[in-house]
Amino acid sequence: MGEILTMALAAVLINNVVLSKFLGVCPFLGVSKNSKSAVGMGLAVIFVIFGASLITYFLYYQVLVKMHIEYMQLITFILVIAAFVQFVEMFIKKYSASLYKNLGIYLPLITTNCVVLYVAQDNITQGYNLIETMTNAIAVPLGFMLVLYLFSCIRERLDSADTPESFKGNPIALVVAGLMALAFSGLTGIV
Amino acid sequence: MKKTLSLVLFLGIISALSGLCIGYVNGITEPLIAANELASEKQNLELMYPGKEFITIDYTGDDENILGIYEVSGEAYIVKVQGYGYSSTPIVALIGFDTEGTISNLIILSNQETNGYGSRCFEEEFINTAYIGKAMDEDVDMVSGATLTSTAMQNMIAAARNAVSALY
Amino acid sequence: MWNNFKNGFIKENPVFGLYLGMCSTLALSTSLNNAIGMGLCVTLVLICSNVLISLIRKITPDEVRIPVYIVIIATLVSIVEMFVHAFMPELYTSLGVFLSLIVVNCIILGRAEAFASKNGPLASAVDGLGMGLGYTFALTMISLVREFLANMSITFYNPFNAEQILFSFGIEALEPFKISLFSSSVGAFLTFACFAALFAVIRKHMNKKQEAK
Amino acid sequence: MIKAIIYFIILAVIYGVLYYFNHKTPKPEGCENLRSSCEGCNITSCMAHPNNDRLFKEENKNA
Repeated sequence: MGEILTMALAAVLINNVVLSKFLGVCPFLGVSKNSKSAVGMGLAVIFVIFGASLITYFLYYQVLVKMHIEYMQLITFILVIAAFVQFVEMFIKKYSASLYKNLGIYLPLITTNCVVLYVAQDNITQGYNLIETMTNAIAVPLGFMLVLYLFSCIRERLDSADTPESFKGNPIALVVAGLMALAFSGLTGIV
Repeated sequence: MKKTLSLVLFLGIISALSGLCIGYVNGITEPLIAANELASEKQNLELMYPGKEFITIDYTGDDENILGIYEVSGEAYIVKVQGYGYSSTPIVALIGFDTEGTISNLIILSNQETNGYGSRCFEEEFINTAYIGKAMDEDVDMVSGATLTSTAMQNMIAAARNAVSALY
Repeated sequence: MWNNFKNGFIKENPVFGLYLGMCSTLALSTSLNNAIGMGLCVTLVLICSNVLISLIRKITPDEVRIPVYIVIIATLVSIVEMFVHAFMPELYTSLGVFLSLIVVNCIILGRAEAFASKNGPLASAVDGLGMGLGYTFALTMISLVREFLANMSITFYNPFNAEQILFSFGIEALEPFKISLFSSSVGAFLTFACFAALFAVIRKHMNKKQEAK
Repeated sequence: MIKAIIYFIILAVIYGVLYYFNHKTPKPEGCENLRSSCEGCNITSCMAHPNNDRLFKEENKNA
């Protein structure tokens, strides 16, 4: 149990996907204009990563390994993720309009979010078992959501700040991200 | 219905072609990749025991940190072992044991420990005095100010000793 | 066509102008070798996918357009990954997971949708080459700054044989002033931000000149 | 090899069918005009891109 907690904490804070692994920077800059959409995007990402990780885990060990076609890994994973996103979108379109209102618009963006593919691949390359896979699949996107939320709160204030003309918009946001990475790197070594 | 069928057919043809290409390329590259991996591992082993023959031994224990064991034709064993220090990326090392189980050789293959702190454990001078020449039951030295890295090294050596002692 | 090609570099540079494919740009700009290797892999995939998609644009049913693109791109990336693994093992290790993440690099799907699905194969190939080289150019610029500040030297080795150093440049007098921060994620974000701001200025200048005409 | 191809066809077709049916499923009431606030990239053809009014309207006309 302790190991699992350590692993989760490390994935959220120390090896944060955005700040130390540079994954998911596009939605990080794109969907961080206000904190409400940051939370929506974060939740959708957690859900998709968890589902996609479980499916790819079983597909890899039960189908790919048994049929000796491990080299199809990448193409399997990307198709599974894309299909899963379509399925989820269709499902919530049909059965829950309110959920669709809050999360639906972020779903199409997730197919090309590299965090999803990264987590699915990472579970296999690190040789995680089922429990570790599940922990990883929750902790990594949780770290993504945490940083996305903090970042959006900073950005809401940044609008009223006096920024040099050429730094307006994305460049200053990247400087802020750099400073956040500096702050997060101070947490190295706590686990 | 007819339209759905034609869509499925189109996608099916495209993916069949893709599958064919991937399978074909894999057929070409797979042996090359395997050969490369063996060659790079051999290169590291050569650093420790130049000009010797190496045999790969199957590791039957359940320690996840043992990455591989090699025999140097009758005179030594080499254990490839990993351990976690300060960084979340593991330290990977090759540890050579002579016939008595004394550490005769040690090289660090990769590490991401902090420069100037943990990295002091990997300086050649330190490796030569602290690790090399220690018998099976002797403790290895620590570096003050680099507790996590030193402990990781201790654990790695203990794991390697454990794996090797089963072979004697 | 030449204009398309030129646009990829400065005005519509996929990285600094459109903010596409930032993940790999930030992560792989630590050294010149990574930058050029990754840039060329992306360019290759981009050209091939653009040409293939443009060739089948007339027979592709509109409803399953995106799935077809994804299948084609994923296949190309798998093939490139296998070749790099076989022939350039050093590069494969240092690019790591980012090589397979080319699949989800927005540049490739973006160009397929915006350009290749509407234009002929030759124009698409040129567009792919321009965009790919624009990406490589951006990656190289950032990596030069970062590698120099972090090591006070720049080395470039032969990707097919890691022991053969093709090019190396360093200033020994500056050795004590290494800023290792630039090899970490903080340096990546800050360098990128400065380049993005610089390109914003250049773009503005160019637009003004055009208006004056 | 044959196994790989068959497996891949099945996978791709599942995805294609899901994609097709998802796009045929109408959006629930009150959600026809949802816009994400994504401004991350400038893929002008992406449905989620806010500058993309024209494409958005077309999509809604078809639905």
